[in-house]
Amino acid sequence: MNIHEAKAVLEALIFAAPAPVTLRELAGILQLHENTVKVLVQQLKDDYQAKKCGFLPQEVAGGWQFCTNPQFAPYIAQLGRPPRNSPLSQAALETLAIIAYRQPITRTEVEAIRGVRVDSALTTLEERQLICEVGRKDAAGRPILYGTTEAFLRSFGLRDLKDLPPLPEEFALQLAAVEEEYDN
Amino acid sequence: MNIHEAKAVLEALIFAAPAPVTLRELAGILQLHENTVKVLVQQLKDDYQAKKCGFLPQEVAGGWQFCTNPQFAPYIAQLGRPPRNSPLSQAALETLAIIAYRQPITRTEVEAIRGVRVDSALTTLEERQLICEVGRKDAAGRPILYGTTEAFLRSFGLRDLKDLPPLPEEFALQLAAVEEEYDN
Amino acid sequence: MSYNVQLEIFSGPMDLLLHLIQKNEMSIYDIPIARITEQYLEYLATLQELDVDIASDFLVMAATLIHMKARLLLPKAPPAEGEESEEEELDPREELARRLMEYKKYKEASNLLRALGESQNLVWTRDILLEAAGQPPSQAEAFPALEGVSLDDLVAALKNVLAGLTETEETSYRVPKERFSIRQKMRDILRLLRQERRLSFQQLFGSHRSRTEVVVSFLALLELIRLGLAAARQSLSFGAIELFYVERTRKKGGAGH
Repeated sequence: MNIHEAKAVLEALIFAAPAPVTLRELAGILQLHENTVKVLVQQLKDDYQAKKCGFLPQEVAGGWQFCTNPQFAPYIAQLGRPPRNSPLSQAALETLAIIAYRQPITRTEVEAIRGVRVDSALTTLEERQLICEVGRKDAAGRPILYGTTEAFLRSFGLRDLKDLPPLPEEFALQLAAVEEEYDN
Repeated sequence: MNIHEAKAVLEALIFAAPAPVTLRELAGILQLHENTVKVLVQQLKDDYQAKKCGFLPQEVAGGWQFCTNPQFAPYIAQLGRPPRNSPLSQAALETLAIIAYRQPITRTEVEAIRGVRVDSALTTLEERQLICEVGRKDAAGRPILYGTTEAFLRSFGLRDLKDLPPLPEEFALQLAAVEEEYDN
Repeated sequence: MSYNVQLEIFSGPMDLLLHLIQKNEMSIYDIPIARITEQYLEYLATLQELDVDIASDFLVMAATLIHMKARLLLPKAPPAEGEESEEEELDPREELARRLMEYKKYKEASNLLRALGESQNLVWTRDILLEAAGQPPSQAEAFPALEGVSLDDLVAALKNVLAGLTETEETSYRVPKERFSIRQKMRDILRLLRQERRLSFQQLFGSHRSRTEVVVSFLALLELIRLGLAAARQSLSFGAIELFYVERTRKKGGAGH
């Protein structure tokens, strides 16, 4: 298999995978070294970028997938397909932000931070598969611990949680303070 | 918008559409004449074919969509995705063929050709959304008329019903000959 | 038992008959009825020996063959006086030949379809894959249930519909009592959605004549949304709510019968 063919196969695989596909998986199928695949996929992306295509391979949620070129979003929105992230309510968004930065976290802890009940926000977020139950806290009543999902990473174009923009320091401190107070 | 840009937008639109997208819809979004879009999409397909890409735009079920290049099927199969069409039984396939070529047609008419009850074949085909009720026959009991669906076209890679392979000609001719003889 | 494999090959009596004719290299237009009947019955006897349920359709064909055989064996009665007996002279085998040819045509066509389906199996598209992965099917992905629509919006829309109904129902007496079941309504809505792919709230409830019917429909709709069979979406705030059909993921890819 020459380089051109290998890239075409990678193209087909990334296209056909229903979720982002990892370099390891690609390497396994092509029987190539993972580093080789990494270089090839990067080349593929560069090719697409140079050609100003309608879509291009992107690294997302720990794998690769094709995404449409963001500059064409106004056209794509007209397909009658709503943008992937239809607006979340402010309440849901705040709740999501707290969970994203402080996971794993219980409902009561989120409520302590936001100062309001968050049941419905949690439901929305769970329905949209942005958060999920990741375990139980070792405390009275063994409350559910929430964390963000892979869909969350994909929706926001993040490779992993470390990709989250850092919080302003004073805000982080404030968060920690509320939680501590609550725990005591 | 120059030709290159228009093709990139078309590429993005066909890629992003959840189902085959029609020339009319594409033309509406790009504010171009449908014939222009037709030419551009065909060019896009030719470009992909010339480059021996991993996938390419295909005309199917009255619209366009991206499909992987069949020559890479052995690799893609390793992604562990089940194939599109799980096999149909001979009985279901015969029933489907009769409906496809003779639609709209009632259950009794299908049964007259196959010489066997077809209830369960019809159920299977309806469950798999390959056929659906398309109306009622203006006859005693107003029996259901069946026809094929868009999913049928997509499953079998057909642009429209005219794309169905012609019925074996020799049989049709022989049949005509017999009938003529019969009439004399 | 190797027989069993053989027995399931035939999709019906026409298929079996065609097989016997081809195996014996007979002409469809000149079927030796006695021989074919004999072989056909032999086959059914084998089935019986193997304790296989014989579908009534196979027996109907057996009866037809026996009847034809009898007709061909009987000496032709001289035509009664003054009676034109053209019909009597028709060879009953011609009707059978015509049916066999017709059937054969579609059997061939089904092989063509099978080949088309197989070549499509070498090709993957994005929408199909989303479905295959057990993720929400493409449409559900495009329109997650209740996207941009709060329950409040739905209820407000319902109130709106009910407001339009009040007079007709409550001021008229002797409204014939109709019975609506949620299950039936679910089926109705689903059928409508499957046809139309998308429906406005107004389209769905517009034809409803009574409050009960609206309420039952509404409950049916909520149930469909809960089951993930329908989705509601509001593109603009205060805009019309649209309902979408959500394609079901295939539960079993099992072959038909």
